[in-house]
Amino acid sequence: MSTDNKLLHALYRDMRRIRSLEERVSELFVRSESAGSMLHLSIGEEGVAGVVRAMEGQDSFTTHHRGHGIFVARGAEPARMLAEIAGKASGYCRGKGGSMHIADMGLGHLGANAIVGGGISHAVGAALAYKRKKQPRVSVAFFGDGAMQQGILYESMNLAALWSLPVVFVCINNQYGMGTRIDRATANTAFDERARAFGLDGVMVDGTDVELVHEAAERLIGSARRGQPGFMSLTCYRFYGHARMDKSPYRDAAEEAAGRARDPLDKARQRLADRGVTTAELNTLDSEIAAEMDAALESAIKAALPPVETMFEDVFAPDQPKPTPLRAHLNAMLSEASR
Amino acid sequence: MSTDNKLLHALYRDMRRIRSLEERVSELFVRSESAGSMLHLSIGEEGVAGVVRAMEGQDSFTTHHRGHGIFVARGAEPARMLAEIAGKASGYCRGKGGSMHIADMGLGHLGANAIVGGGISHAVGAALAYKRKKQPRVSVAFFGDGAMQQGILYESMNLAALWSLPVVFVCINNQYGMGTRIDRATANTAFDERARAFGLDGVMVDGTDVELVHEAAERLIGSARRGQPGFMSLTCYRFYGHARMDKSPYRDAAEEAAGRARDPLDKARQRLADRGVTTAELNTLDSEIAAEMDAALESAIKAALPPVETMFEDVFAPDQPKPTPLRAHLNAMLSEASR
Amino acid sequence: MSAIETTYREALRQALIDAMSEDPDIVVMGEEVGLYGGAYGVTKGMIDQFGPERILDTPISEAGIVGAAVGAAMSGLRPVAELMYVDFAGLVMDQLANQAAKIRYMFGGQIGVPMVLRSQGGTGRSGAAQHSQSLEAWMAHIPGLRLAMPATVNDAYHLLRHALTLPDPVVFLEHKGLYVQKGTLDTAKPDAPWGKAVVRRHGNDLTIVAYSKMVLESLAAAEQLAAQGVSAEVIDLRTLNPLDDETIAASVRRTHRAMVVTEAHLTSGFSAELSARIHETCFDHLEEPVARVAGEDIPIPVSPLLERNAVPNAQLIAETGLWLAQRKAPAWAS
Amino acid sequence: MSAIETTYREALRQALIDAMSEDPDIVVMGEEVGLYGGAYGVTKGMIDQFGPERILDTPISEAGIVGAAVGAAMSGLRPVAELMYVDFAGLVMDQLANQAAKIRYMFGGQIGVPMVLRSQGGTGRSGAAQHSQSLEAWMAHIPGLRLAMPATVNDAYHLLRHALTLPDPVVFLEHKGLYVQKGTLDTAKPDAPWGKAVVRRHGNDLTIVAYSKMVLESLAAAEQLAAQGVSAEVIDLRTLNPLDDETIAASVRRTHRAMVVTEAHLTSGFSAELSARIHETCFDHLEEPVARVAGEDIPIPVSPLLERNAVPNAQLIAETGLWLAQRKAPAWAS
Ligand SMILES: Cc1ncc(C[n+]2csc(CCOP(=O)(O)OP(=O)(O)O)c2C)c(N)n1
Ligand SMILES: Cc1ncc(C[n+]2csc(CCOP(=O)(O)OP(=O)(O)O)c2C)c(N)n1
Ligand SMILES: [Mg+2]
Ligand SMILES: [Mg+2]
Repeated sequence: MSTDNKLLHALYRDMRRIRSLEERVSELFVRSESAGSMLHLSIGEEGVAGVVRAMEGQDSFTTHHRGHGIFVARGAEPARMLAEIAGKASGYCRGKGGSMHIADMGLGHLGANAIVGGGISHAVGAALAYKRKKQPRVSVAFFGDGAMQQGILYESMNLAALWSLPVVFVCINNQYGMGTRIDRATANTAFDERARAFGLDGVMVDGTDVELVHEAAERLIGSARRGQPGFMSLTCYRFYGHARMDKSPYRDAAEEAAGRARDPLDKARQRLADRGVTTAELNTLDSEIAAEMDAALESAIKAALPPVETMFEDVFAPDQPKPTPLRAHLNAMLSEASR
Repeated sequence: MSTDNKLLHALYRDMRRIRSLEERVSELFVRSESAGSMLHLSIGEEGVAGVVRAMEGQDSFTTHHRGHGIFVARGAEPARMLAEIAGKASGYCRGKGGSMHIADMGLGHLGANAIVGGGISHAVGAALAYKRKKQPRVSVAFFGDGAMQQGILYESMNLAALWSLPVVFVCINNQYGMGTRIDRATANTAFDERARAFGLDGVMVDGTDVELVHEAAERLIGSARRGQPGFMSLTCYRFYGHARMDKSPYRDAAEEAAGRARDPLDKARQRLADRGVTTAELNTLDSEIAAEMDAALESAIKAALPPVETMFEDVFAPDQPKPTPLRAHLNAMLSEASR
Repeated sequence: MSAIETTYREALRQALIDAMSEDPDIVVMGEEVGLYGGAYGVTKGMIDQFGPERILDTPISEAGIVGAAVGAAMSGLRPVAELMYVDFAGLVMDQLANQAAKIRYMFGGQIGVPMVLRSQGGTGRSGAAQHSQSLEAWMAHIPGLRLAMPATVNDAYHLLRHALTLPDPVVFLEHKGLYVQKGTLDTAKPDAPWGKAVVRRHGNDLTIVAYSKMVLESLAAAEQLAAQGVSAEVIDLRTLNPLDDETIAASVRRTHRAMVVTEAHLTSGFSAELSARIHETCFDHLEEPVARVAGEDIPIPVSPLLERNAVPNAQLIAETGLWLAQRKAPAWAS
Repeated sequence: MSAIETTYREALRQALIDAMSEDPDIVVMGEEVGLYGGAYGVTKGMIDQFGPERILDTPISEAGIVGAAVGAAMSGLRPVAELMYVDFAGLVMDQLANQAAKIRYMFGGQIGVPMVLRSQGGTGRSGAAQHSQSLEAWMAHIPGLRLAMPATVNDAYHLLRHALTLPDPVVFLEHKGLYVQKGTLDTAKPDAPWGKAVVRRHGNDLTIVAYSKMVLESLAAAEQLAAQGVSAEVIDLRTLNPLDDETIAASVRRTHRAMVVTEAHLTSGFSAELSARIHETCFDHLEEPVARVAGEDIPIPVSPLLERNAVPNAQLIAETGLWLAQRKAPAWAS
């Protein structure tokens, strides 16, 4: 394969794995095996894989409540992800965090965050550490278009530009914040203007064209590594509801159809075909991935729940004083002995 | 006098009254008559009078910790201002708020705020009320350059643009936030770019030329009244320390000399002279104002302190349950009778 | 209108609709309150009835929203600002505690801030550490704020209606686990005046003080206790500010034993304030120290079983009640 | 180095300097910490010694600063973020309570957030309602945070040094009224280990529990009480998390009377937690209910006389102590 093809092929694979994983997340819920219903699928946003592939091994990132896909592209183990989403002990966070709080220091995942905009400044802080320690690392903050209206984003961009930090801000503009279409949340959706006004390098990219995304990301991450922070907004569409329960009654079928027509996977698949990759090859790849994800799903469902007493662990470091369980507190107070 | 002269004359008078008042605030401190030392003088920023004069009677505004001058220009009674700054019962806030919390609903002063950026969103809310009630009123938020780095400013600008509110954001860029020169707080000081990126009409103005300030303010307040919110940054220089105790060791004499040379009063005075107003006239005006402020200062010093028991008032509306004083609480617990 | 059976969610919605119909200055503003109908459906359909000028969908800008509500409240409107989850309070505490709560005082009584901040908290949906908290203690500590936390359908309606007549800022905290709760609503008849606690169940051996969802757990516990011969009185505070010391004291002076129950973390939670006050007002009448049954001092874990165990339930309340009243220690006691 | 006489401010500064000299990963970041030397002079001159890479002056972006500190702490640095006034906590509680405090837990123990948030609170400078508060109760309620509030020169140094060795986030609250306080610093000898309270004055009739500046007021009150024949023991908590129940309980079981003193508002303040705990651990030993002497439930007024009256002082503490110990009611008692 040509390097072009190799790259696109790899990106297509990443994107297919994302969608395939998200479909299993949905199934986890349907089978009542998920921990709750606050599950946010990134289907339609797979183009973000282009950013992840532009990152290097030592780079880090933070994500948001819709961050499954980003982590899959980074190389997450689907079984441990699904186990976490199911609240199992074998999950990335021992079943304590769940879908909105998956993290993995091994892969530089500084954490998904359930506070809109909550993780953005952490990437800035990581970049500050890299600069201070003279490490050639970049940190990337991923967030949704809704976070463009959160004040801390601007405080963070300003710090990044002021201190010339190796950080890139990536807005995944899927057009919606829950039921609010972005044009009902702001008067100017040309987000790159905001970034530039703070001194960042800012671009708008078609988030459904993974090659364009990758190209732009390579450039921005490259200059970030040289001390010029950047911002990119990926235009795409949220294919399904906000969370697993939402049927999106606030948008009409025509709009949804048009939005789903802008499918990053179809686009990449078509392009690969044009470049001579056979449908057979792609189908094989797809089914290999499907099989991988099915296995991950079953293992997550079979996985054990965390023992109740583990809930008192990890509040503080293991060698530090632990919180007193309520029953121990009542015990000290009510048992004849004490008092 | 030509209308030009009339206006400039009036603006000069406003500016002189501001400086004259601020000098008395300083004296209040020197004579140990002020409530504390958190006193922020607006000397050097008198050009803001151009904005205030462009406001109409029914318009409202919020200010910041350095808001004395803005309120003087709006027509505050110096005696009641100084009384408040001295923590006296006759002050605008009964001696409860002090220098950083002067407010007067009568003149549309929705309040000075000691939280940097804290009052900005209140002007947005006032504008929302005016729009909803179809009142032809505008609200103006005054704040310093330091607030340009506070997230809530951007949330506020975004809401203003999204809802087409009659509000104007006025940044008084006196080059410093305490000891931090603005170029050490942000990478891009062209603040108008930020405002435009959010959909506002934004301009940068020489804050030491009160006529330019007035002209720009009239335009922005006018379009705000028609539903296009605006932003203006007034470039000026903080003549003295941050607060009464600060001697500004972090900036050198040459810079201070240059900054103080850009004196809005001198500029206006010179211009009036060029337009034929005699020095005698101006000196008379100056001494009338000095006399007015001296009288205000003495009355504030003579004014009575608030009775201690008034501290339990105004936590809630008069007809509502009041907080229980601690002594009453202890009394109920420890007196033989009860318990 | 006479009494009807409905839900906590519907009662809240009805309160907003009735209040807005009477008072044209009331506006509702917050994330997803309009087209979406509210994250938990409380404002469903209201945008059609009152239009986008009175039901304002906002961007995700909590501080800006509450700050705008403060300014609007100072300018003739009576805003109901909705904070989707009380867990987001950390984004608005400056506007709530330094602005809304202090403006009347700082300005010497010139003006008040008649607004209501509606939010919801609590566990039950595997929302994890940032979507399951009970942070009322933060607000209860700030002079200038009123604080209501309804447990019943009728209170959901009447407390919200009353909050929308007050001259000062009110924090109105709902519980995500109560929205589907059924009960009787009589729009003509509040259970009690604003600021008064209500005895939900009468008893003689033990007083259980609670609010919000823990009132239901306490009532269930009282049932279990009755079966074991303990007659527990259950007091629903309804509002934490004003706080009705008298009703609590009158009960404890009769029962001589008290327990306070909150879903919020034990340490520095409102359970501490209640315990301290009961000891202060009833010291000579207490046979046992006041027991606090509260949330564990840990972040809320996502895994359902862990989540359930992180907060009190009827069984734990009953076990503790039996211990207090009959010195019968539960299995887990040493 | 042996003991020297210095101030609370200098001791804090020395602690930062010594810690930074030993640990290259420590950076100080905040508003005016560099060129200006800190709003209260704690970091004066440090930028010359450590350079702008380790003493970072920041814009006025509290949330962004604390958030950046969190990310830096997760990435190999040990940041000391300074919040100029604790009154600004409302701007950072999300980053502090939802992020710094919960990250280790939410992520299943993978990583901690070893940072220190330094701030200062309290009255005494006519700072008015937004520059005079005591908000420790907000932080004490959040699992995952440690909380230190030094009262003495030696503790200012040693508690800060220890905080800068911990694997978890520490909120370190100073008092603006203590910076000029003189005392003895022995960098080789802490008053006690981290997490242990210290008995600052021994007594037999009454136990007074306090922290931060109220320890000084309590000691002054103990003097007054001694003159009236009441021997008061004064306990300085030093850290609110960890909280040293044992030392408090041991004392109260001996004196049978207790008072807790905080500058913070009474309602839902940390005084409530202390009162509740003492009743829980010492109920059978108490002759009187635990008295809370705390700040009035009002915003802090600017006028000096009103400001002074809004918080406890030695006289009020002594009057209450005499009442508790000898049933001698003060003049203002009915
Ligand atoms: C601070 C905060 N406000 C509100 C919410 C509730 N909420 C969760 S996701 C969401 C929409 C976010 O939209 P966007 O940032 O575009 O991300 P998307 O869901 O589209 O991926 C909202 C309002 C939250 N979690 N945090
Ligand atoms: C939220 C907040 N952060 C910090 C402070 C402390 N502070 C008071 S004034 C000030 C500088 C403000 O600078 P600027 O906004 O330019 O106003 P100026 O003092 O120059 O008029 C700071 C940091 C504060 N009062 N509020
Ligand atoms: Mg979106
Ligand atoms: Mg300035």
